Amino acid sequence: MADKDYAYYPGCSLEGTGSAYDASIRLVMQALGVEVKEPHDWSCCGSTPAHAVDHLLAGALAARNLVLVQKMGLKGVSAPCPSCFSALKTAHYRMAKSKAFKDEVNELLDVPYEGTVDVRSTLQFIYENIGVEEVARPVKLALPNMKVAPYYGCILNRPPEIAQFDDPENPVSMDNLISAVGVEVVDYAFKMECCGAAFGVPRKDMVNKLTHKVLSMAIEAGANCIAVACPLCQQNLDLRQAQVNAAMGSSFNIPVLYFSQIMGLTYGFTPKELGIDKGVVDPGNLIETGPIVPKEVEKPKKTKAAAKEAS
Amino acid sequence: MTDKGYLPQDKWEPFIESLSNDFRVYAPCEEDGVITFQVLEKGKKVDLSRPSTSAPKGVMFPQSERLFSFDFKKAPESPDKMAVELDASTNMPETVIIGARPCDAKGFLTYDRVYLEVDPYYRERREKTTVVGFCCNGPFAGCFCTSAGGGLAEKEGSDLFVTEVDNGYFLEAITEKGKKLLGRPMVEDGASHADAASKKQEQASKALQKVIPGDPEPRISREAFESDAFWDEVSAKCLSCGVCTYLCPTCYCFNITDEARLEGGERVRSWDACMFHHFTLEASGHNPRGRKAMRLKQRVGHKFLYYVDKYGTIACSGCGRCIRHCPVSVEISGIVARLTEGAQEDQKAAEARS
Amino acid sequence: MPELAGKELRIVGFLCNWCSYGGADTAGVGRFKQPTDLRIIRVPCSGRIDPLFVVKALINGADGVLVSGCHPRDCHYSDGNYYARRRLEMLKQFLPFMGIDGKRFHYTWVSASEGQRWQKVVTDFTRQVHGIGPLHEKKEAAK
Amino acid sequence: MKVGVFICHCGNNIAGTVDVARVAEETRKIPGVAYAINYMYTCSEPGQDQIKDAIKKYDLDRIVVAACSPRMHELTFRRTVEKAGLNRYYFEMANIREHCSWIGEDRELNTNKAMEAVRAAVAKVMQDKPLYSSSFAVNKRVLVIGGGVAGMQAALDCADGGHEVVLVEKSPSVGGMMARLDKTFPTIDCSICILGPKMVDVAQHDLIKLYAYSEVEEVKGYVGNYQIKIRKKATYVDWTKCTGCGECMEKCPSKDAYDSFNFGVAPTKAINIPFPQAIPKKAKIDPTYCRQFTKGKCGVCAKICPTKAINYEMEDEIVTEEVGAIVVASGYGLLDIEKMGEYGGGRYPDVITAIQYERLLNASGPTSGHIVRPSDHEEPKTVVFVSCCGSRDKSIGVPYCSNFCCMYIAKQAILTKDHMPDSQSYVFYMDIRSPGKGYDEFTRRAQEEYGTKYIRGRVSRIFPKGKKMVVRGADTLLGTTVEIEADLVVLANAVTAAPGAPQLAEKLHISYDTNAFYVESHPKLRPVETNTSGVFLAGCAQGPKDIPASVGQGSAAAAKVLSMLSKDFLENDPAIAQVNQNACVGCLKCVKTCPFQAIVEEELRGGKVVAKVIQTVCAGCGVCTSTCPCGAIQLQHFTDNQLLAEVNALCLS
Amino acid sequence: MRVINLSTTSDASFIEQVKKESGQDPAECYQCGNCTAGCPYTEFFDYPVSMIMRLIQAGQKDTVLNSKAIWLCATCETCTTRCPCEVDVAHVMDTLRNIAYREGRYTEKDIKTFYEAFLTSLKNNGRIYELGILMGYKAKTLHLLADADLGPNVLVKRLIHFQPNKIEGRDEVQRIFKRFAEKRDNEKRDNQKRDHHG
Amino acid sequence: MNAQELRKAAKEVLPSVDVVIGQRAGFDPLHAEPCFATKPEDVDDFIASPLCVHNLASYLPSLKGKKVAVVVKGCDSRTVVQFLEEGLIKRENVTVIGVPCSGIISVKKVLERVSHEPIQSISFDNETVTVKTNKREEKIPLLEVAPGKCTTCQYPNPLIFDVLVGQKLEPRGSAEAVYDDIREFETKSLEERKEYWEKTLGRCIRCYACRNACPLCVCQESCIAETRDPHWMSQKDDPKEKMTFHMIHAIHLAGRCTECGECERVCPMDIPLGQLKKKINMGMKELYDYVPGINPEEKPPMYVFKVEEDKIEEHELS
Repeated sequence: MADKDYAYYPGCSLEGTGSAYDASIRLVMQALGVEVKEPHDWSCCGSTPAHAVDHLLAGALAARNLVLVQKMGLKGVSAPCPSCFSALKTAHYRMAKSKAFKDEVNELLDVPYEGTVDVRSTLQFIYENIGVEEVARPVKLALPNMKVAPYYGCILNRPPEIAQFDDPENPVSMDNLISAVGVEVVDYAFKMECCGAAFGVPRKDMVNKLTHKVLSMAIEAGANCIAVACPLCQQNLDLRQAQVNAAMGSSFNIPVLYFSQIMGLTYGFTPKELGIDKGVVDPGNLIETGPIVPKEVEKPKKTKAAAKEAS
Repeated sequence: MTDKGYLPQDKWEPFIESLSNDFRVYAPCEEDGVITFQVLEKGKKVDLSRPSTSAPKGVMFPQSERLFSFDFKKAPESPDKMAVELDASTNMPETVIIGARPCDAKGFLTYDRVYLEVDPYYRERREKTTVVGFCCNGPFAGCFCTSAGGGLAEKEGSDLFVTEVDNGYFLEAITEKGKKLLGRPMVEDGASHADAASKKQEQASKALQKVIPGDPEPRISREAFESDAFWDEVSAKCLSCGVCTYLCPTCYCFNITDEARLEGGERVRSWDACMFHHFTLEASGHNPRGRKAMRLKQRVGHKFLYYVDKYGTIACSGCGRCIRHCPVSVEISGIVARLTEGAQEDQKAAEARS
Repeated sequence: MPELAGKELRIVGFLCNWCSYGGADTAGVGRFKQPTDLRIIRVPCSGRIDPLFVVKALINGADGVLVSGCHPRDCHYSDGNYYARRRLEMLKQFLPFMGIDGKRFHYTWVSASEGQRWQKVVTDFTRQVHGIGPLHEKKEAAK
Repeated sequence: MKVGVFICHCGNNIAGTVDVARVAEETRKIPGVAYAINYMYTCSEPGQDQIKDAIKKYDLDRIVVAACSPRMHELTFRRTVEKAGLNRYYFEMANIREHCSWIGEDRELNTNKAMEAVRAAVAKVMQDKPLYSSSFAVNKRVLVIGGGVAGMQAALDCADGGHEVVLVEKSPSVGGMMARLDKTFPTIDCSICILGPKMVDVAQHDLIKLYAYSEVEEVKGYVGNYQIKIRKKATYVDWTKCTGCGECMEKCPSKDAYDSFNFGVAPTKAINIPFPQAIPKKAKIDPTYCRQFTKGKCGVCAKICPTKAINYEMEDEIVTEEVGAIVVASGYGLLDIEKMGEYGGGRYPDVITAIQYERLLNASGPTSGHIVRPSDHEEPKTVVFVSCCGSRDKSIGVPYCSNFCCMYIAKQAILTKDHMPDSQSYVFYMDIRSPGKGYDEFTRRAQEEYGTKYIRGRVSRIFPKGKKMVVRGADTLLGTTVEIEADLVVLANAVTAAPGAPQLAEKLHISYDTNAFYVESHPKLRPVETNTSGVFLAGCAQGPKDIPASVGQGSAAAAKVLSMLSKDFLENDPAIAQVNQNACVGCLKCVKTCPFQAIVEEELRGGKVVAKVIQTVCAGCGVCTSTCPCGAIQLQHFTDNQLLAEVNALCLS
Repeated sequence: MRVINLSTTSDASFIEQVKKESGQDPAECYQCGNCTAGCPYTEFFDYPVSMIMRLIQAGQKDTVLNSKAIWLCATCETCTTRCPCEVDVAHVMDTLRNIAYREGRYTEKDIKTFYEAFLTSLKNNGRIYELGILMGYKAKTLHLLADADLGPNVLVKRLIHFQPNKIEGRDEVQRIFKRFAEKRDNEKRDNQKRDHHG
Repeated sequence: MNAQELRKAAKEVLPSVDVVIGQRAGFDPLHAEPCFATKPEDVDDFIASPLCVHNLASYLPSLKGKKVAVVVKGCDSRTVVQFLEEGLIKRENVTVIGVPCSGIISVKKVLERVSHEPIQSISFDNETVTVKTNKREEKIPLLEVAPGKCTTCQYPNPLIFDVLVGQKLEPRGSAEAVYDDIREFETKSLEERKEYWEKTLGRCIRCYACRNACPLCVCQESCIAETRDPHWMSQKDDPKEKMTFHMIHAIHLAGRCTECGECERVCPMDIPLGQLKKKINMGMKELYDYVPGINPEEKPPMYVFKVEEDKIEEHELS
């Protein structure tokens, strides 16, 4: 099992719109006995706007945070927000691949980045460094009403050379985590199609169309709840659900929870503690908990990579 | 012109330096803990504190020397005809060897008997070289000159003989060549130091006991010498390398090869060693001295029997280098001593009969 | 006959007959211009290259040595280039220890069809050797 | 020594940028060169005559030609000098065209380079030694590996030529991939109808000895004299008794065995005969499914078998065959579609491979020729074909074109319409590659007569939506994304090397490329030969190709075998390793590194151990020579001294 | 449809620039269309991704840099993940956007303004201040009512802070911006000089 | 090391072999020499002390066909293992008497410590050397006058033996430190390295002691330094030829040298020849994870290959 001594980089969204994600992650970590170590005085990773404008700037803004982790002497860092994860990991990857780029980035920094930090999404950290067996251990309650469609979005697993996690075409890590805490998941085809990302503000029209597709595919597959691992996805799918309905003439009313909130519920934390009340679409009776009914343990789905290793 | 000179301590180095202006001077110099005879140049220090690792024989008989060079010449109009141009010119400068030990100096006599008459290359070098011998203060590990007809103060073979005495150096001309050096600047009259020098030389001569019987030289028994078992035993550890012969002041075997390029080349004479397998390897692949026992026997036999048969004296000056530097401590003095025992008994028996 | 003084350095190339020699032919057929310094020795296989040939050439007058064989898995004799790779890599690491710039020796793989790759290898290696300069003191051109 | 040097102008090819007269003039100054001249075309008949005349007139004993690449004309000139009475190895070439005149721009530098090249060649030729071939007897039997159409063709042609043939087929029946096809393009012939008779011929030919369900275990020896170990895999059925009546198959209670003949389209029995036309038509037990093996009891087939052929105790058997030549026709494999995650390969039942579709189309297939969707066994109305599924895809390591997919997709689209007139087929393609005779007309017919809609673009994703599979691709000609809701998706998955191809190549000492296809001696001029003499290639083992090309190669390989076997004795190439037993110290490092096991230990009288080269096995690579620390084993014509002569000529000045 | 005169309009230096800055070789694209097929934004683009790649191959600098597509790409990495030629298409798109930004070509002004508002907030505070971005964006674009419908939900549920969360290392972040700006300015000057001399 | 125990062990082995090779006192107090014991009384001459500098395993291949027992130290045992790896000896013909070793002396270093004064006696006590000359007596820690190989010795105990005499010992220094001298040398510039080797190799007299003492120089009598066919080298006394010879020696030992140090010990000109082979060995370890003379089942790296080499990267041209 991989090392659990990783820093935790929450990122700006988790201080604002995604505060429930942050709260639930911290509670889940607490239940799993993993200490959350936040780098002191972290700054914004640069996110999409930085790399959209200039790669070098994006690299430097992200690398500043990698340097903080480097100072902490930890093996790596996990970021719950895929945008932060991608920014940090891309900076690391491109610096590792090109010395020229590394030198250029380091010229902009006060302290140079040495290239030693392993960057993971917090989802990956929980899935790989903690593992499904451990995750199942603190479960106290069942969520009998919930049928979850896990939604991965775009950059948690893509591009595979950089993300190096799960199967980019058919990710299963979130499915397996949610199954591991005893909650039913449904398979559907749009779990890694883009929801419109940061275009919510400047190009709402695009987000409406794309989000509409995702929501309808999930509902068609029989889901009554969507799990996400991204504050932006949550925003597009939940906060903007009414905008989608208005623009597309639909009448979706499907709650969108962070996977960590679902895990937290089974661990016995209250919806309030987990920030579930901060969601726009009311989950209603879906979050009603019940006693655990033992059932046949389902084998975790295999990712392509894992399958290959096994064979 | 006097035949005795003296150099006070502080003139010794300037004297040698002044020699360098007129001669190519070879002297024992230290480098990385190894003392070898080198051409004296600026920055090199003469080191006489102990015997050199290799003998100065290379001065007279170089490790490899060009005997002549050849060039193929063609006239453009008839490419199928080819002429060979030879160049056998030599260019040997007047040379002085400083600090030859008595054993080194005596070693040259072994060469003289073989080469002086027949080999122009050797002769030219010999004639142009003045050997400055150096009296030993005491023996070192392996030394056995006194058992080889020499001694720590043996002067035979030197042109000029130096004895460290009275805070300076007493110089004794042995030959005319040596005498010439006494006429050089800085050399003072040495008569007043002669007594001290001969006392010193006498002391030195006594410093080493004979380890091989026989006076002045050992004589070995043919019968013992022909025992295969003996050679198998003493050669078992031998590595068949060339340390003994290449460091030896009396070994003189050589090989001749043509080292050619497309347009010409050189005929080269280079040291060879009877301890090497290749030494007697025939083109057919047969080797009359295929085993190392035969080769060690050859080396000892050559020095203490065959050379004696031809020239009446042994071809060894007892410098002990072959013992000191042998990787496996093959001890020629011990081998010879064992071979002479029989000879001694034979002699006794003969005396008793008469 | 020496290389033309001042214009060329002495570079010796050992080429496997089946791939790289053919690759050099292909480059020729394609008229891919190259520096002229390289002199080619044809061998059946890069596995035939004793590292000592490289040593011999470098010690005796070459400023650079290039060895080129078939790409791994493409050896005409199935394994020769694998042995070559191990031996030449060993040499590559050893030369600098003796004070010979490792950049004077390069080994690579060029197939018979890779004329352009060959052109690039020759051009780049020649430039690399020129960048270091001569290894031996040059005698004046004899004629 | 009298060396003659002939410097070729090659018209203006060399003389244009090399001062050939000056090269000749300088060459005449080289010691040992007795004659040097420049001439317009040395390879021409008068050019060659000039060499012969000069050898006589000037008594030359070594010849150098400075001209083009030796890979071009070395053999030509060797014959020339041989005709003039010299040993053919007293000859060297200096390449002053490809390596000089064509690549250098400066006339002075080129001329100088040419002079040095000549100098090195002269230095080497002076070290050359006369070499002579020796001859050895040839075993006239032939081994053919692989009983697909290429292998069968080669076997039949060799056998018809009067030679005994040993045919080894890995699966229980010959026929290969072609036996699985429904129809063949562009004629829409029934595949098994044209192949069946050939299979029967193989079975009935007196000179063909068929080992079905067998594999080559070990190959030893050399051209003309191979010893082959063949593993006959246990079938648990005594084939000498089995009549192929099929009763066992009918009664076998284990019904869910994987049917590899049908690529898993439907299950089969644990004891089965792969298909009705199988040759040999014999049953075999699959022990992973047979209850006798998995549960330890059953024995139904043993009880029912009228000839008592069942033997559960059977074990693999190794037999040895001796042959003189080998034809490798080991066929191809298909890309595992699980590698195409975006197509849901392996996850969605209604996304299948083209060969599976072929079995669905086939009247003797598991659905008796009815096209049905695997998920619900309903007839599909909309079928989408995806070409280049994995082919030309660097990202999954298949950079090449699979050659025949374009054609069989057109065929399958046509057959789909034939089977289901109200269906609609779509084909996603990047390029339509149909360069064969009648091929392009065929793909046009699929579009024009059968209404197949061809969409120029690649498919990006396939996902389920209700009962449909949504195929989302690009139509680059329209310049946008298109989606088709299909009932069935057929993937033209890439052709790959056969599983185990590298291992077989290593047994045979033939080379394979990065994709594990076997490498021919020369892509143009020696397309069915390998670099190991006596081993020939046919069919898709060498690279993807269609049936006529495979059959053609099978015959071509057979022709090569027949021409080789027309001789009673073969001559070896004398440019091989030779041991100087005087110098050899018997460390036997050469034995360890020889890629061909051509060196053995030999004890001389007196007990000295030395290396010995088996002349006929040595291929002349020289690995031994560079391994031997004392230079005792020397590759003739490339000895240390010969190469050193070149090094010295180039370096010492 | 217009006729493109490739002899006069194909800009080789543009192809080189894209190649150099992105580290990707546009020539490797064989126009299979997979990127276009997978791209969730094709329906919004003026030129689909594969055509952007084709336009680069054809050296059509202005068409590419003035396209909306390069601004509408969300870098979801689908194209890169599926490209059979292993071209990092998303990175090429990103690079094009970088070049366009530097050259002052903003075909999708709102998106550019949003990005700048984001980076300004980052530069000022070290972290992102979501309300600040929104306000800054609205002020610049005059889309004063954008997302006003979300207001109650956002505010009631207190998803957005009213105060920026400033970090101690703001200076350090600002230094990154400063050095970055200097570096790009210098490059620009050097380029102009070279152009002038050339 | 205990001579009594060793003699006892050797006497027990002697009846089953033709010869037992040990070491006995040599011509002076500083030297031991190889001793070929065929009779019990020969064994009485055996000594066991830091004077026993010889790698006696070197003699094994030349005694092919005989039953031989040999006394080996840890480092020497690697030679035996390497012989087995290369098939140069048959295990059943060799009886290995292993002796754990805490270090040997370097004759050269001892002499330097006493300014080359003739040695009267030398004795050892708890890794301290006491040297007496006619002028002085010196007590020196053994490792200060031991050859370089002893100071970083990783194999004080024989890796292969049939009889072990004495107690096993701990390795000295870390395994990483073994190549520190090489790494340090490599901090010098190329010019400095070239000059260094031109100077030191310039002393070579081509006596071939290094080669003949080298246990793994299998060619010996067929060495290409002397043959005309093949004609790799001239017989000239030329710096290039000396350089060529020593590079041949080093390259032929690539992945085979067990670092016994005999080449360096026997060199009359004190040329640090072991460094050349050590450098190559360092590469062998880094590239192929191979250390010679450790595992008789392994194959030396120059005679095997991997289709995919893990550590070899394509070299870029600049």
